[in-house]
Amino acid sequence: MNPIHVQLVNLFAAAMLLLAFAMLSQRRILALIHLYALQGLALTASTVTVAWATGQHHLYGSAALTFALKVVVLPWILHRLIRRLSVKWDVETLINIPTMMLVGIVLVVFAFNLALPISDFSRSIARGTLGIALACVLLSFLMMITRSKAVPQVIGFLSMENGLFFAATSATYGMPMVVELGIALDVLVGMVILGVFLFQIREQFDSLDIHHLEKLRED
Amino acid sequence: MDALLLVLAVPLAGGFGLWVLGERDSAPEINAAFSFATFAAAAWLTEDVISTGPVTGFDEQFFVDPLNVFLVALTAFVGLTTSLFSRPYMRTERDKGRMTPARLRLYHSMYQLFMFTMLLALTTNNMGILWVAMEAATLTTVLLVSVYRTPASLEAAWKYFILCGVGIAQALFGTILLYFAAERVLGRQGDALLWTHLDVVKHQLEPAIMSLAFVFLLVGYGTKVGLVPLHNWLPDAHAEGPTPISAVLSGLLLNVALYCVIRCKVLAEGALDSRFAGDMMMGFGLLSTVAAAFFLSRQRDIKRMFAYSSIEHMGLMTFAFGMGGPIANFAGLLHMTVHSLVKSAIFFAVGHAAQKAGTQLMEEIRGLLRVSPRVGWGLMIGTLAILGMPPFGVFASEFLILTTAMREHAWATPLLLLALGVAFAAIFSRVQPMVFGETTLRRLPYQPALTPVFVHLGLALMLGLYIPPYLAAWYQQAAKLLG
Amino acid sequence: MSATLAALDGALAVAAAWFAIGIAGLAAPRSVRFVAWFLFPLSAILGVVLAGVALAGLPGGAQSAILPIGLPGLPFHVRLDALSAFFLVLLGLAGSGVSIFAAGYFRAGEGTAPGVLCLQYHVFLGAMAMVLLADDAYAFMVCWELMALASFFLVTTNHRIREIQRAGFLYLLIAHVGAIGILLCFGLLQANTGDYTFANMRAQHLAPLGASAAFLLALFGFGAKAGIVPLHVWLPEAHPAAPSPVSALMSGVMLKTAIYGMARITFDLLGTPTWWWGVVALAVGLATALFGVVFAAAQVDMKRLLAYSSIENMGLVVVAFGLAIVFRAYAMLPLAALALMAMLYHCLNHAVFKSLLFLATGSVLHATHERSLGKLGGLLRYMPWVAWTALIGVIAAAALPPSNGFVSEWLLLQGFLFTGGLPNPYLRMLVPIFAAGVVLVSALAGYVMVKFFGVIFLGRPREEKLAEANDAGFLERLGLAWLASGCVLLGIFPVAVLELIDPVASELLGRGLAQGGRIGDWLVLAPVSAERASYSPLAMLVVALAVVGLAFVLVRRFYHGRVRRAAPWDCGYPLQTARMQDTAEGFGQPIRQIFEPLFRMKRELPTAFDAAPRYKVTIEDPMWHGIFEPIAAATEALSRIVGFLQRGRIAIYLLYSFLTLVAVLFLAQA
Amino acid sequence: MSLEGVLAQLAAAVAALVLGPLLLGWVNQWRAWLQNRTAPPLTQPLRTLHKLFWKESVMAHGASTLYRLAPYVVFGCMLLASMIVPTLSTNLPLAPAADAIALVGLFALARLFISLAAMDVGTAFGSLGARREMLVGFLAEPAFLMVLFTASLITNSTSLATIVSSLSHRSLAILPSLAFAGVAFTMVSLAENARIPVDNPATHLELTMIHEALVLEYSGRHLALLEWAAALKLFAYSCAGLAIFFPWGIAQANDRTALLFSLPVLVAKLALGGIALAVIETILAKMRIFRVPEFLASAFLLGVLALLVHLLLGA
Repeated sequence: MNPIHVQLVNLFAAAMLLLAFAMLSQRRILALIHLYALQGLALTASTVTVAWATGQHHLYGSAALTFALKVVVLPWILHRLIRRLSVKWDVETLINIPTMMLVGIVLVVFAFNLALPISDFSRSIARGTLGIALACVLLSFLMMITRSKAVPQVIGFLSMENGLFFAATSATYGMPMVVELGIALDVLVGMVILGVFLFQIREQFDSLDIHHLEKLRED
Repeated sequence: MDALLLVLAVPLAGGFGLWVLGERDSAPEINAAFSFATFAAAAWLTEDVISTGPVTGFDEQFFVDPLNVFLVALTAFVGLTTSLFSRPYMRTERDKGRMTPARLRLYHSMYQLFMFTMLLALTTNNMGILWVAMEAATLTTVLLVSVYRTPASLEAAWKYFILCGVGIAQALFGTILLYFAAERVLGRQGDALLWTHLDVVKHQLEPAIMSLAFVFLLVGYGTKVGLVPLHNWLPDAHAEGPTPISAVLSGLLLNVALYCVIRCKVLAEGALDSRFAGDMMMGFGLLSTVAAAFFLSRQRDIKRMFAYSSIEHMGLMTFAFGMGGPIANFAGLLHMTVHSLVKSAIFFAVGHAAQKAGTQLMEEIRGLLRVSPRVGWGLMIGTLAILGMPPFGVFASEFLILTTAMREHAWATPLLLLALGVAFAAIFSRVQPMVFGETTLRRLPYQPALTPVFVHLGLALMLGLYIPPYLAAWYQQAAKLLG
Repeated sequence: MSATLAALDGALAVAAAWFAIGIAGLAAPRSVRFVAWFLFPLSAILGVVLAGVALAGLPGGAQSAILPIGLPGLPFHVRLDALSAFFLVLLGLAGSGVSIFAAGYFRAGEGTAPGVLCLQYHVFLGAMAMVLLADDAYAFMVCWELMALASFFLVTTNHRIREIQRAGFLYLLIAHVGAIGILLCFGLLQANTGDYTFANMRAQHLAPLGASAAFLLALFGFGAKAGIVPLHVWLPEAHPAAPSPVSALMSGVMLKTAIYGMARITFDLLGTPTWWWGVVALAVGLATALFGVVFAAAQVDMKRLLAYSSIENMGLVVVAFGLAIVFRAYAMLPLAALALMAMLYHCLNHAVFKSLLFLATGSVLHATHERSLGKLGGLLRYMPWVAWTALIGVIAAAALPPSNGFVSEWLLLQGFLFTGGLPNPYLRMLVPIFAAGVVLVSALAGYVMVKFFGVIFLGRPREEKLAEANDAGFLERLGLAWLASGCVLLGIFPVAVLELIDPVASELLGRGLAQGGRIGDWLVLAPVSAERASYSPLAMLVVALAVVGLAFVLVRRFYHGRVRRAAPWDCGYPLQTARMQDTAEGFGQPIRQIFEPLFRMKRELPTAFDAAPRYKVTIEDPMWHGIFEPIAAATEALSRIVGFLQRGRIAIYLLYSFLTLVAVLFLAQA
Repeated sequence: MSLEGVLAQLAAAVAALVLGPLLLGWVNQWRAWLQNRTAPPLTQPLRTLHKLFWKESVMAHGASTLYRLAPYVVFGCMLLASMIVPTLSTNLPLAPAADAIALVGLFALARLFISLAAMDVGTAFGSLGARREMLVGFLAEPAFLMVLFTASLITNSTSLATIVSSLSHRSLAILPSLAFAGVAFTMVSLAENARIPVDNPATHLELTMIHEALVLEYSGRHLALLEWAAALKLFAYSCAGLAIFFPWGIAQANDRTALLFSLPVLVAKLALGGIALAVIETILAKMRIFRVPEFLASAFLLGVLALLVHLLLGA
């Protein structure tokens, strides 16, 4: 196969990781959404590359799906949400950014260590990127932990989904179509439900600060 | 085959049907009718499997073997009884104004869809679909948890959604890795995720990948099982949702999640020649059992308390399946059955009690025996049963688990016994004054539906004293299947 | 053999019939007449039948069967051998008496509906029978816990009273903890064979360490049921809480099932015991006995007093048990048999007289609605039946000749007197101390019983309302008389009884008490040899009666029988009220003084300037504060620590699952 | 049982009935002499009994059947006890019927009845006396039993006849264990028979009396029976003591000549014992009731010590 493709895939992978870090450190909520959209774009791009390189046609389908869902629909929904909920404030994080970066780096190292031994088994051209996918997942996990508002948490959740998809395409050439459809459906429904939720929360607490959601506890 | 189709189609149709019909006075009955149809279909399916052995269908996307057929039957059965219970319960809620017609409509349709997702998860052969179904099960219930729109219920639902969502995401990563491992053996065609195929080739799967995959699957599905320290969503969701939902969450969803875990464990055990998977499950199980026992003794909300008790019992089952071997697996399956029977029965009784008291705070519920003896006895007997008092089935399974543990992991036995003792003291010291003593409660407009309670307890009692041979044979096959 | 087969079937049939009666009670939950005049007498008859059947089965060898219920791998095994037969006899005799009394006792409107009560009561009986018959761990545990459960519901019959709820909870909790101990014990006994039938456990030979652990676990588990210090705390709470027939059944029979369990495991399943087990049992037993009797002397509630006296008696039984172990360990079989006989005989006696006394308190309770000794008195005039039968029970409980209580004490002391032959010098030193302790205990028991009987039945009524007290009804009298006659007969014909129960010893020890089939001749009890010791209650009784009668006749003959009634003299003190009699507290005073360290006392002494001086003393059980409260506190603290896992912050929760993931991944790597 | 056995038994009974009161009189005489008083005649107790029998018995209104029964029971027990203890001969038909333990049991039975009877009338002093009597009893009984155990460990038997015969056969040597036991026995018998220093038989001072408080309400024949029983008790105790510590002179089985001599020997031994008792009662002062437990506890411990000494030294 063509080394160009490998390089391209690795490039997109790097872009995804970079975006993940950017999201981790991003304070502004609108910017977060844009970053998320970009990550989706990178994901689509890498998927397309893989499809193109390997002629796995069903990957085009999943790429289209990804594009539709993660670059168009979800960001749009999020936009509408925050406009309707009029939340444009800065997102303060629970621990300060540099520390988070450091932790993030440690995570990346850890993820690479985990992925290294098994990625050799992959026949995929994108085998090197499994570690990056795992890193993305862990980073978005970290982001969910450290954000104290509802919307950023949701975004973190979604970018975790991105990481998973990236893993699916990089490690294996995508999951079976029926599974991918199911997953996409779930994500979509989940997004809708989340929207409903955010409204409910909003009307209850007239704020989306999840500090309000700490009543149920053992005392 | 047709039975399988029915089992899946009926609740799906029910879900949409009830949504389309909208809220009407007969909706609870329709709901019950659909549940009954599902149960009938499940019975038919069971009958098929007993007579003709395992069934697969829709080019192997679905299959039913002794392991999941009894879970299907159990799920359909508890679903039916719960729908029966929820008739008077929900009517009372409506009269209290806690349920608007819109919410009732949501409740009924989602109830059916929830049943569908669980049955789908149980019957599917495709690990990917399994994941999809589990995620869908979360999505269908999350709105039911928050259906009262109280701050507490919203918070509970939010946590439920986020924590389980994240958990499930990890499970997806695990599934991807599983597929990654599988396609090297089975090739790229779609059946690389079919459990039956994987089961055949499990010994060739790459250990390094499988161990990683199993970790993600365990942590992922384990979140839904409610293993400590992944359990935090569980007490909130159980306590704040409507009681029928607590009953099915505790009695069924946790089972299904555990079912996913053990399916994965079978593959992992096959691929790894170490006891890694089993030990992991034992560790989580033990931790959950002990921690939950100590959580129990601080509870004031009754549904919350029994939610923790569910964590404890799930831990016990996980421990049992972790040990593996015919007896332990048998015990685990038996425990699954009796736990979901008894626990849902308890939630039924608790629901009525809480409605009478108008609160879920235990110190405000007193003297149930005075105001309605049957609820009181139901709660008392159910509690004693769940605490492992003979002659109920819970004791039988706990006896088997403990004795096996004594044999193979003697060190764990004292911990388990400690946990059981603490749990006993904690739960019983709270339930007894609720049942006994003078009362402050009042009567309810609708006659509580207690038949389900006593049917469940009766079955649990029977399982403690006498396990019908075909059921025993069934458990044994399933146990063998789990290795 | 056929006799035994019949016996086993019969016993099972009776147990089944009891369960059936219980169910039948639900048919008419509210009708007292149906339950009282039909079901309870029926179960009394069944009790007699059971006793007869088991007695027939005693001499024959063991006979076992398998029931079609239970776990797939482990169906219920049942087995009737001499040991279980003996305890079945005990159950039948005491049970029938209690049941017939209960028929007259239970009234409507007292707590649980009669039908439900009937169910619980008969499940209790049936479960006890099954415990004695069970021959595998699962069946045993099921019946054991079922027994505890049924009795718990009976204890909480009158559950509107807070104390009774607390008592019930305490009872069930400790029973459960004990059950856990027993389960662990079985786990050790099956020695990793995974086969939980007793037959297999018999076949196993455990390593000394394992065997000792198993023994200690059994002592703990069954001790919790038998009320061994410090696990006795539930007993003085639960017995007073329960309706009197239930207290009678619990104290009279249920405690014995614990002894049965100890004997079964130690002599039957474990094989040859080690000598220091015996020492442990002796020490624990003596401590229990002393503790029980001292606290009994200090009680002011008649049922609590009896409860503590039960603790004392169980202590004595355990002492005998320990002695038997010591002798068995040194293969001194005749003496082991002697001690074992003492143990069994005392179980039988205690079953009879303690049930009798509890029933008597029941009648008093019904007649006066009063449990506090300070408000009773002089009932001998108003309820002669109860009083005189109770007197028999009191004499037995005080272990005085010619009652049955004396026989077992006599046997026990005989056992102690022949320890000179023990090879172990320390034991030779130790055992006489125990003997002294036992003697002290039984003497104190006399003190307690005088207090019990004197304060309740003698003197002048301390309250006016007592004058309206009526004697027990017909059925109650029947029950009382049945048990009282039991006390007398067991006391007068020890030889016959011992020869009947001798097979137990020959089964457990391989050698009975009887040499050449006889234990002394028909009249004189001489367990070892006529020169060493002999006792003939019948002869004593006859002579004593002759002397008394003769004295009576002669006095009348030579002098006169004139009697003049007058006000009591009392050293000529002019003003005498019933309140000037010695109170229960007063009776307890010397004991409190002598054994002060044992008590946890709160005294309120009036000052010299008190307008209305009142002296108040409350005594509490030190074990409670010393052992149980710390445990509770520890649990509380632990749960508080665990509670920190659930602090409500979703971020923290996510962190948990994140860390878990990372940790498990690390493990997976390693 | 042989004819002479029966005869010996009857003789023992008669001897007890007569000698008991006489012993009491004898002790009183000596006490009087030792205290420089003119003594009552030896037969004074018998006369008192006779007088009491003639008097009608006055009974409190509340008194029940138990109250009337008790004196006979107590009397019966005491007579039986003094028939069991080998006084003249060891060849007693009743010997196998009751051994040392049964003897103690008999005393306890009598104590139970007398205490209950005292409580029956429901007077302050009656119940007070009952409590004190039981207090003394539950401490004295074990001590007495310990003494008997020492003897029976030495002789490997608890049957009194065997004890006596085997003790009388051994050569005259002071056994340390028996010495301890002797002291313990003395203390116990002082307490049990309501003698100084535990109780003063001559007092009616309300707050100190024990025995007198028990029989306070009795009069006439019932009182007579009780007093006689008390005398029998003293006799039985003395004989038991003598039989254990000075067993010589008691006739063995089918030894007719010895049977003839045994009575004078017994009388002599009793006379000496009575004097000793009188001396003790004269030189000791009565102790406060609260001190009694300590006194008896030490007696109990001495008994246990005797037991241990025997096991330790084998003697």
